[in-house]
Parts: sequence; structure tokens; C-alpha cells
Amino acid sequence: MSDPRFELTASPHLKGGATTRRIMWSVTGSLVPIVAAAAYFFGLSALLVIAAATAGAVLTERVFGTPGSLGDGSAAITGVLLGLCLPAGMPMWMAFLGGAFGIGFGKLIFGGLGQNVFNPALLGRAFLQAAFPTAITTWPAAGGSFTQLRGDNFALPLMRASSDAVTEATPLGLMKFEATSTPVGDLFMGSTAGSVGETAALLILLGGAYLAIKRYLDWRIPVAIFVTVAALSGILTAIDSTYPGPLFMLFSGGLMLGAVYMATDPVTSPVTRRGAWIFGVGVGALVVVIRVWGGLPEGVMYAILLMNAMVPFINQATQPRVFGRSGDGMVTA
Amino acid sequence: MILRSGFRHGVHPADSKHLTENVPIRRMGFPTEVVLPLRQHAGKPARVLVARGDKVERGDKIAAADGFISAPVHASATGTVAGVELWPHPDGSMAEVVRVTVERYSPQIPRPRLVPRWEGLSPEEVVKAVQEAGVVGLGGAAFPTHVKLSPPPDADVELLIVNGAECEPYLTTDHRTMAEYPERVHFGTRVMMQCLGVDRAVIGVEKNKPDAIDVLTATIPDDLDITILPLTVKYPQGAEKMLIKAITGREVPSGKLPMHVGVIVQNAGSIATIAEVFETGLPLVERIVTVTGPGVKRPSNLVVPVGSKLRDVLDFCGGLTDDVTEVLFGGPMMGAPQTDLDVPIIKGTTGVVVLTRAETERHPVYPCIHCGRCLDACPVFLNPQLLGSLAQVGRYEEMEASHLADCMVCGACSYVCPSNIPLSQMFSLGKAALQKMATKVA
Amino acid sequence: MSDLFWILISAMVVNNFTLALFLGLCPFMGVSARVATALRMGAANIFVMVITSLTAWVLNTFVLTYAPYLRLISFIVVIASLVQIVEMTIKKLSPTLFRELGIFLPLITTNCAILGLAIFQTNRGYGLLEGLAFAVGAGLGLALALVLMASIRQQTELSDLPGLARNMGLVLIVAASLSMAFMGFAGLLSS
Amino acid sequence: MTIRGAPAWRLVTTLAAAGGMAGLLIVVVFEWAEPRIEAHRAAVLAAAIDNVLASPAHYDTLYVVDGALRETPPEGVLERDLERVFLGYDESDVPVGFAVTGGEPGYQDIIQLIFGYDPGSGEVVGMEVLESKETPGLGDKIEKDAEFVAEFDGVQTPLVGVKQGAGQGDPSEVDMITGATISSRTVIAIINNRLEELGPLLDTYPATVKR
Amino acid sequence: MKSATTAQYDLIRGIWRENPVLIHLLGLCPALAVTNTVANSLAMGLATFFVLMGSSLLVSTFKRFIPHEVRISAYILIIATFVTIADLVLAAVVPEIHKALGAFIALIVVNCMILGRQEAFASKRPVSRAALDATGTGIGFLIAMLMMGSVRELLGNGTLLGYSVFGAGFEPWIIMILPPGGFLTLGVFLLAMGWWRGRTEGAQARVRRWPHGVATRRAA
Repeated sequence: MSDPRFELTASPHLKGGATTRRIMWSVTGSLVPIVAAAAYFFGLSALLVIAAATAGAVLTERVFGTPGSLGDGSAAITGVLLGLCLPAGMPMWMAFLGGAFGIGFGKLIFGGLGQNVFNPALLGRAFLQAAFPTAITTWPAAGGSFTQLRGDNFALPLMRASSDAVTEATPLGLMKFEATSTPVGDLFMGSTAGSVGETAALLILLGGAYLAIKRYLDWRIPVAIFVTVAALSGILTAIDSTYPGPLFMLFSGGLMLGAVYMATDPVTSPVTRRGAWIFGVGVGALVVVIRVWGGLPEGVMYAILLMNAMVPFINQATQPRVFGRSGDGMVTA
Repeated sequence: MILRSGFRHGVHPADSKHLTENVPIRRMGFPTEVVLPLRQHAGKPARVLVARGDKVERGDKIAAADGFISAPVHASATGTVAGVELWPHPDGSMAEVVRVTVERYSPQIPRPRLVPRWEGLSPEEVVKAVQEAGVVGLGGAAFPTHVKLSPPPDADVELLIVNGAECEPYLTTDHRTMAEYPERVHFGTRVMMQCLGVDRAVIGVEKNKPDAIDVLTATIPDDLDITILPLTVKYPQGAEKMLIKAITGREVPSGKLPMHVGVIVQNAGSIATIAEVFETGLPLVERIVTVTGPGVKRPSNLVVPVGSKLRDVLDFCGGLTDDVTEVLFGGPMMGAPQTDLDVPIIKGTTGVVVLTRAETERHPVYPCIHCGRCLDACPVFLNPQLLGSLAQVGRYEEMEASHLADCMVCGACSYVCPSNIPLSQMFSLGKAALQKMATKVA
Repeated sequence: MSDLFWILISAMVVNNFTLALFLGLCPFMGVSARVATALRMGAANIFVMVITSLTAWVLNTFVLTYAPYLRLISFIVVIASLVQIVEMTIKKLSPTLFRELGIFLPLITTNCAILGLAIFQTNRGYGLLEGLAFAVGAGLGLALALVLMASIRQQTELSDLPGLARNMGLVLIVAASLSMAFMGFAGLLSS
Repeated sequence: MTIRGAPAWRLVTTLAAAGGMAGLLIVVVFEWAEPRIEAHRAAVLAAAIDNVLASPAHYDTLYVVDGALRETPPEGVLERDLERVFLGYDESDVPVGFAVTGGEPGYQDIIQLIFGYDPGSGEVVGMEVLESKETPGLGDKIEKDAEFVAEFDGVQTPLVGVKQGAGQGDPSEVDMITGATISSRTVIAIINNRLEELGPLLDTYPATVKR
Repeated sequence: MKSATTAQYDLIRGIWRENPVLIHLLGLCPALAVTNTVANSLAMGLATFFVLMGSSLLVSTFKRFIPHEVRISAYILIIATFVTIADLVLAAVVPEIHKALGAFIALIVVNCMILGRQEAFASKRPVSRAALDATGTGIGFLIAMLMMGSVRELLGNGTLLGYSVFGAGFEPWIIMILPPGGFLTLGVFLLAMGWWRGRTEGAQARVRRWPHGVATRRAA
């Protein structure tokens, strides 16, 4: 009796808003200006490093991931983000390895998109940091001609890079080890030493604003991070003026890139809104703690990874109060 | 009492009401056959009173209420009982129906009043009359109205809310009713207020029906304390608990009824029907239905005899376009898809929405990316993300612990999910599985 | 004071017993499936660590000065017996507390973290207060690692894991990631 | 197949017997091993002192007691509980400097080191890391990087750490290791702090003042 | 016990099929902590072997005299004795390695693997069988340690037992000799075994269990 023309699907029969695919590719798109800026400041080397990291991530996803999972764009984002937080002079094989590690052990092992605990790009970077501490802290100076390589990008796989490039300390390194501050204007425009993509604070903020307006990222997380970092470093500076001030803290190092693009990865940040605030505040506080009292000049990556580890716990602890129930799940009245 | 205007969360689907919102209600002619299921209301199915071959007249009771939470069924057309048998029901099952072959050329004339005049009746008599008239909520759930009219003596009801939100996209049934029959709405409100002994009523209407708001405001009787409250447009405002929250700021405790917070909610269409049965003296034998959607050639608001077959209704509206994929009873958010054009329009059918390929294109399902949109959408503040992952591995007990019972399957979570995960479908399946387990244990 | 604080922080995060020193791996692998259990295990662990630290200090100061070669044996024996006695006392005094923590006590007694604590404390020549700070820090660190691992495992249970990750391999990879993340604390409060 | 339901005295005797046996075994082995371990420990210390004081002919062990250096430990105190410094002499019995140990938290854990100090010139004359868990390949350069270690031979105290190549030729400058600034600084800090504590003692010690 | 294991099985069981580290995840603490070089792994493996063998022999010999109620304490006492001996001997003979292994020699006492073999095997079997079992388990442990040690030393330092493998230009993966490297190496071993088992025993289909009746199409 039933009419073959008609489908039988469950309600709702309407579909609204963004799709995962569109979100992912929008994020990738918003990274393009940042990549361009990286190429402007660090020349061809920046592009080589980004390309190598992306190739590592994408190839790993292609080989070991579920068939067709490349299409959701998440592997490409991981690769580009990883590339953006490496120094320009890094050997390409290392960047490739980092991308492969991040996707392989940071994502696919958990079952692929949406199920990983740690941000794959940052896990890849943490791996590189622990494996090749020298190579990843050799910062080439910004500027120079486009075609000039900023280090030994073409070192043979597994082989050491011969380092004869012009290096420079990062603003955070200068602050930590020599107590010298860098003008905030330079930080804002990006003409300082550092990872290829983290120096251009302005472009990162613009990209983040675009994504936040499109609601492709949760604005609460970067806002919470910025406010926490500014407040804590403000308090510290007020107590002892040798501590770096809020503006310097905000615009130096990977804070902008991390807060806007890494911490907001929906998969590895809390799903609840209250959780997002807690997460952001936690990242901000850890960044300040590691930068000020830790052994490393930069702590954004570790702060985010540590808070990633907290996310399942935060999620459990911040379950929303169900309508018509009090906070502990009891029926009200 | 604070009158506010809003509840938290919810979604904003395109309302698509332009198809019919300005189309006046028309009357559909009698079909050749009406099919009257015995189960058209929440509660126990009615007891059948007629047999094959019996002659029935329009308004005759053909099935009686079986218990308090039950409602009688009346013949919606004059004719002969062609059979008492199983027939496709809009809920997808086969259910017992009374099939009546409509007498051709019958005048279907008005008969001596079957429902008594309202004037001078005691509240108890009014309740009785409403039950006998087979009036049920016309908003979809079809809860027998007389039950709502007789709250237990200990309940302290102080406010009547008339639900004119009609938040489902496409549907304009209540909208047209309010716009064209404001007196009926006010009269029905008067009846209910008197029965319940409350002296305040609020008619909540979403702001996308300005004409209805204007007409209702203009016609408020001087002797009644009725407020017309424009509401911001948001789905699912029409859900009882959301509406109460939006209007009074009170939260109905989980698992409890609105009367626990001193409120009774009745759908605007049902209110108008109460007025209509007392006005015409006929029981509930017809209702207003929006037949709409891009798949219908002539979208209309119709007065349709209860029991008319979907096929006849669609034919009256000019038939279907070629690219039709889905026919829904109810709105697109919560409506039930129909695959059989022989199903009857029943008392609880708020509308018929016909969708085409463009609206129903199926989307590939991606893994959940924990974006949290479903948490922002859920009007009862559940965590659909967690519930969904539990459902996927079949952990129904844990879903229950995460308050699956509070889910009203409004579909807001599925609507917003960027990964197209069929959340609300999994929740209704989860609920069914839990119910099965519970009955097994019991 | 700042020394004590450094000892505490160092034992908790910089040289986290589980993630940097591989001590207490048995509960880390075994009792980390549920957050609620992990929390109680962590609490019990802190408790036993404090007892251990006190015991080791008493033994080191008053007994073992004369026979350092019996250190290992006496640590093992005395700590095990003390925990046993405490367990019986708790059982008697507060059945509720026993239900919450007691069942973990025997598990903890023969645990590398406990013995490790005593040995490290001895090797570094910590005094009473330093030892206590060390014990509390190490205990908090263990509890932290345990709870993090448990909450992560509870989440991955709901995931669509690839077949090869359905054994403890995934847990170890998560541990490696946690360990990498904790490297961020390196050098905390030094110089 | 162990015995079940044994009487209490059996339990106690068994454990006592096992304990006794264990003790006996351990004591025997200990008696054999102890001299070797001690000899090794002494050899390591001697080698370190030899290294940081540029091969003195012999050295004395001095004990820090109540803010003074003494040649013999006070009665009733175990030697290992005392703070010690070592004074080296050349062939003609002229003191060449003190060897001082010290430790502070570095990048990973506590760094233990020994350094030679010549109170006459106020210079550090040698440094050797005894124990560290610094990052291999980076922080561990404080012991493995010969260039870095060599900088501690003849540098004026208090030491000042500078970035490699950024120094101004000041005699108290020590070039830090690129990328391992924390570890390098810790080494410098240990030496400076120890000298701040003990410097006055060492500078006024009779044997050196005599010279 | 009326088990049907043969002497041969007792010997080989611990080596692979019931490898204490790779299958039962026992004795992880030393397996992760001291395997950053092959030499350390070897020393730790041998020390553990010695303790395991000594205590198995002793426990098996004296099993008749040990009352059930105090058996665990007695085992621990015996184990601790052998560990102390091993500690002293290593310190006297190979002080460099003793320093590298640090406190982890003492921690052999709490290696569940050793206590487990006493409780599960040596206390119930004749001395000869106990010796075989201890040999098998000890070798199994040693193999696992050496596997970990070689991978970590090879990648982390470019050497094997101190001999350069990749030549001077090799960039060592320092992470491998750091704590995360220990977790990572063992994790990769376990993943490889999971993969292998999946292949040999027929991998369970990797299908997400959508509830029955949910019509979906996974992203293609």
C-alpha cells in the first residue's frame, strides 16, 4: 500500500546551520593569510616547513585513517597548524615526522576525527620538542629575501641539520634569560623571531574574529585565555615590575595562535560552556605559570596539552543542570 | 506573577510560514469515505459502539470513552459503516478504525444540538459536555481536554496559558484560527477560566503572527483579565514547559505536570474548538489543518472532516509536485513521516507538510566533533553529545542516569548538529529500549 | 619554606612519580577505568605515602644508622605492617571511610611508588618536614595522573577505537602524551 | 601446598627464621661488598677533586662545624652528616685551593657538582658535575660540553652568566650553553651561592691565609 | 595441582606466550624506567633474573615449612634479601651501572612479576619445575627489556650497546631516552601486538554500533 515515492526518515526533517566539513575548511581557509604572512617574514623556508608538516599529517591520515576521512579537512588543519608553530629553519623531515606523529598517535589511535584527547598538532609539536630540542629552538631572524633559506630545510632524513643560519632569540627568550623586553608594536606586526606562524598577532586575531562571528569557534576560550593572562601578568607586574607586562605576555610567543586556533579545537576543548570558561582560564593560568616560573620561555603548547588532558574531567564536572531539576539532578520542588 | 518573554536555548529554523499564513481558511468538501481510528487521543482507545452496516449521522457517537483519560469518537459525516477493521494509522502502525462510506448528496445538515448550551451549566457539567463532545488537545499530543479542565482539588491553579506559539515551521493552523476566529479563542478561554476557577489568562503568540496578535488584542472581552503576550520567535516555544518558562519564568519540575507550578496550558486551536462545540452544538467532527510545503501545488488552510484520507486532502489542494520525497503529519521538526496516502487526518493532526528533494537531501554523517551546539540548542539543558555517544554504544542505563527521560525529542539537537548525527532519533530509540527493559523487569 | 614548596611541586608535577619516574604504574594501569575509583585510590595513596614518609624517617633516624644494609627489608616489613594496622584501625573506627578507601590499602602496600618514596627520601637525605612535603607532593601527583588517566579512559570507552588500540596500548600512548605534556613543568621554580 | 591453619607460634617462628636467615645472608654479602663500595666512592671523590683542583699532590678533608672549618669531625657525629670541603696541596705542601660540593634544582632535578676555588685569587679553578638528570643532548652539556666545562677554569667570582658571544671580555663571565640556559644558570648559581655561604670561611682559613 | 603442563611448557611459557611485560604488563616500572640503554636493560634484566631464580628456588624448597597465613610476608622477606644482595653486588662490581639504575634495583622487590611467580608457581611445584619456570619468566623479562632497550637506545642515541649505528650525522630522537619515550615504545609494542592479534584471530569488524534501526550514512 505504501507509496514508493515517499521516504521514511526520523524527525527532524529540517537541517540547519553549519556542517562539520564547512567548519573545518573555513578554519583552513582562515589560515591562508597567516601562512602568507609567514612566507613574508620567513621566506621560502616557512612554506617548506608548513608543506612538510601538512604532507606528514595528510599522508598518515590517508594511509591509516578511515577511507575518505581526508575530505573532512581536519588532517590538513592539523598539518598547517603544526607547520605554523615550528621554526622556519627546521629540517623538513622533522616537520614531516611531527605531522605523522600528531595524526598517528594523537588522533587515529583514538579512532579518528572527534575522538582524540590531545590536540594532534600540538602533540606533534610536543613530540618534536622532546625529540629534537635543539632544532626546534633554533630561531631564524625574520626578514631577508624570499628565496634565502633560514636553516637546513633539506637535511637528509634522520640526519642532523648543519646550522649556519642567522639566528636570533625570541622575544620570550630575551625576556626570560636576559630580562629584555621587545616593543609590542613589533610583536603585533610580527617582525620578530619565532615560529613561522605565531608572530603575526594581527592576522591571527582577524582570522579568529572571522571564525568567532561565523560561530565556527567558541569565543569563550580565547577570551578566557586573554583575560586570565592579562590579569595574572598585570598583577605580577604590579607587584614586581621586572615581570613582563600584560601586553607583552599577550602578543609574544605562540599565545595568539594557540589561544585562537589550538585551544579552540572543539574536539579537544570542553563541550559545555561552563567548561569552556574553566578550560580557558586554566590554559591562561598555566601559560603564565610556565612562562614566569618554569624552565621554558614558552608554555602555550604545554598549557593547552595539559588542559586537553583535563577536558574529559571538566566535561564530567560541568554537566548542565537539566530543566526542572536542581543542580544535583534531583527533581526540583 | 512576572510576565517574561523567553526561555533559554532552542533553535531558529526558517519558519517557512509564508506559504499559508495569509491564506484564509476554506472548507473542504466531504470525501467519499472517512476513516475514524478509535485511538485519536492520548490515553485508552475508545470503545466502538457501531457495527458494519449501521447508518450513522454526522455527530453521532460511534465510540465511547473508555475511562477517564479517554475520549469518544463521533461520526464526521453521514453515511454507512463500511467496516470496523485495521487500517494504517498516522503513527505508522495498523489500528482499529471505523470506516464510514459517506452518503452521496447528503445535506450533512445541522441536527438538533448535541452539546448543551453553555449558559447556566455548572463547571462539572461543562467538563462532562466537553468530554462527551470528544474534545482533545489539537496541538498534536491530543490529550483529552476534559482532564485538563478538572484538576485535582489540591492543585492550586491560578493561571491559564493559551498556547498560540505555533513554533513548528510551515504550520499556520493556530495562526489562522486566531486571526479569523478571535471570538472563539476568547470564548473558549472564558469557558476554561470559569471551569478552572482562575481569573487570569495569558495568550502567548509568537511575534511572527502580528495580525493574530492585533485581532486578539482588539477583541478582548471587557470582563476578562486576558493578556495577549507577543513572544520572540524560537523553537520549541510551543512545548508546554518552554511556554510556561517563557511566560512565567517558572520551571516545571522534571516528571511533573504544569499544574505543579499553578498553570494550565491549552492549545489555541483546542480553545477555539471548545468554543465551537458549545456554539454549534456539534461534537468535534472537523478540524483546521494546514496543508503546505513546497511539494503541494496549492498550499491551504482547510477545515477538514476528521477521518478524511490524506489522499483526498492532498487532491483538494491540487495534488503533489513531482519531486516530492516526504509527507509529514505535523511540522518538520517533530512530525511523523507518512508513506501511505490512505492514512486519515485525525483530531491531533496539526498539519500536513510535503517536502521535496531540496529540503530532505540526506547529509553524510561525520563523527561528533564536540562542538557543543547541541548543548546550546537543547531547551531542557541535557547533554545530547554525551547521550549520543552513550546511545551509539548501547549504554541505555547510563543514558537514563543522564536524564534521558527529560528529553522531549524536540529535534533541536539533530537540527543543529554539524555532523548530522541523528541524535533525537537515537534518543527516541533509547527511550523505547529503556521502556522495553522496564516492562521486562516488571 | 620555599624549599619545602619546591620539593612538593617537584614531586607533584616536575618529576611526577608516575609520568616521569614510572612509579605506581600498577594502579595507574589497573585502577584507572573509572574516575570515582581513581579519586578514592588517589586519596588512599596520599594517605599511605604520608605514613610511609614518617615511617622511613623514623627508621632512618633511629634504627638504620647502625645497619644501613637492612634498609630495604625493614622498609618493606615495617611499612606493610603499619598499613595493615592502620587498615584495621580504620575498619574499626569508621566503616564508611574504610569502605571508601580501605579496600585500596592492601593494593597500595606492595606498590613501587610507596617503596620508591621511602628510598628516594632516604637517598636525598630529606628531614622530617621535607619528607612530608615530598610524600604529599608525590601523592598528589599520583592522584592527578590517576584521575586524568581515568577520565580520559572513560571518554575513550565511548569512542570508535581501531582494533589494535583496544588493549592497553592506547593507555600507554595516552600515558606517553601525558608525560610529554608534563614536560612543560620542567624547570618549574628553579633558579 | 603451603600449610593452612598453623598455630600462631609456627607463624612467628617461620617469619623469625626467615628473617634471621635473610639478615645473615645480607650481612655476609655486605661484609664482602662494603669495602669495595667504599673504595669506589672514595676513588670517585678523589678523581673529582683531582679534576677540579688540577691534580693536587694530596688533600685534606675539612668539616664545617658551627661556622668554622675543622680538621677532625666532632665526637659522636657521623661523618656523612657533616658538610665537608676539601683542601688540596701541591708537591711543596702549598695549598692550591678548596674543592666544594653543592647542589640545587636544575631543569629536571637537583644538579650536584663539585668545583675548585682558589681563595687567593678568588677564582674558580675547575668544575665537575657529579649528578644530573638534565635533558640529554641539551642540558647535559653542562657535563659533556668540554668547552663549557673549561670555562670554569680560572674565572673570577662571583660568576656572571652571559649569552654565548655576548660577553664583554670581563674575567667573571661564563658563556652559557645555547638552548640550555636554565641548566647553565643553575651551575653558575650553585657555585655563587656556595661561595656566598662558605666564601668568608674559606678566605680566612689559616692554612690559606698563611700563604 | 593436577595441571597438565609439561616441563618444556613451563620453560617456554614465560618467554613469549605469557611474557610478563608484553602480555601481563607486570614489572612495568623497571621495564620503562631503566631501558634507555641496552646496557642498563641488560643489567636490570639479569638482576631481576637472579632475584627471581633465587627466590623461586628458596620458596619451592621451603614451601612445606611456610604457613599459608604468613606466606606473602615470607616471600617478600626472601625476595628483599636477594634484592639487597643484588644491590650490594652490583654496587661493588659495576658501580657505573649501579649508579645508572639507581633506586630501581631496590624496587625489584615490588616487581609484581616476582611475587606473582612465587604465589602462582614456585609455592606449589617441585624445585626443578620452579627453576624452569623462573628461567622462562626471567628470560621473557630479559627479552622484553632488551627489546625496549635496543629501540630506545637506537633511536634515542643512535647507538647499540654504545656502538654507533647510524654514523656521526645522526640526529638522535632524544624523546626516546626520556620518560615519554618509555611509554611510547611499550605502547607501540602493545599496539603492534594488538594489530598482529587482530590479523591472526580475525579482526573484529570495526563498525560503530549505531542503535538498531537508525538510518545513517557515514561520511564517505
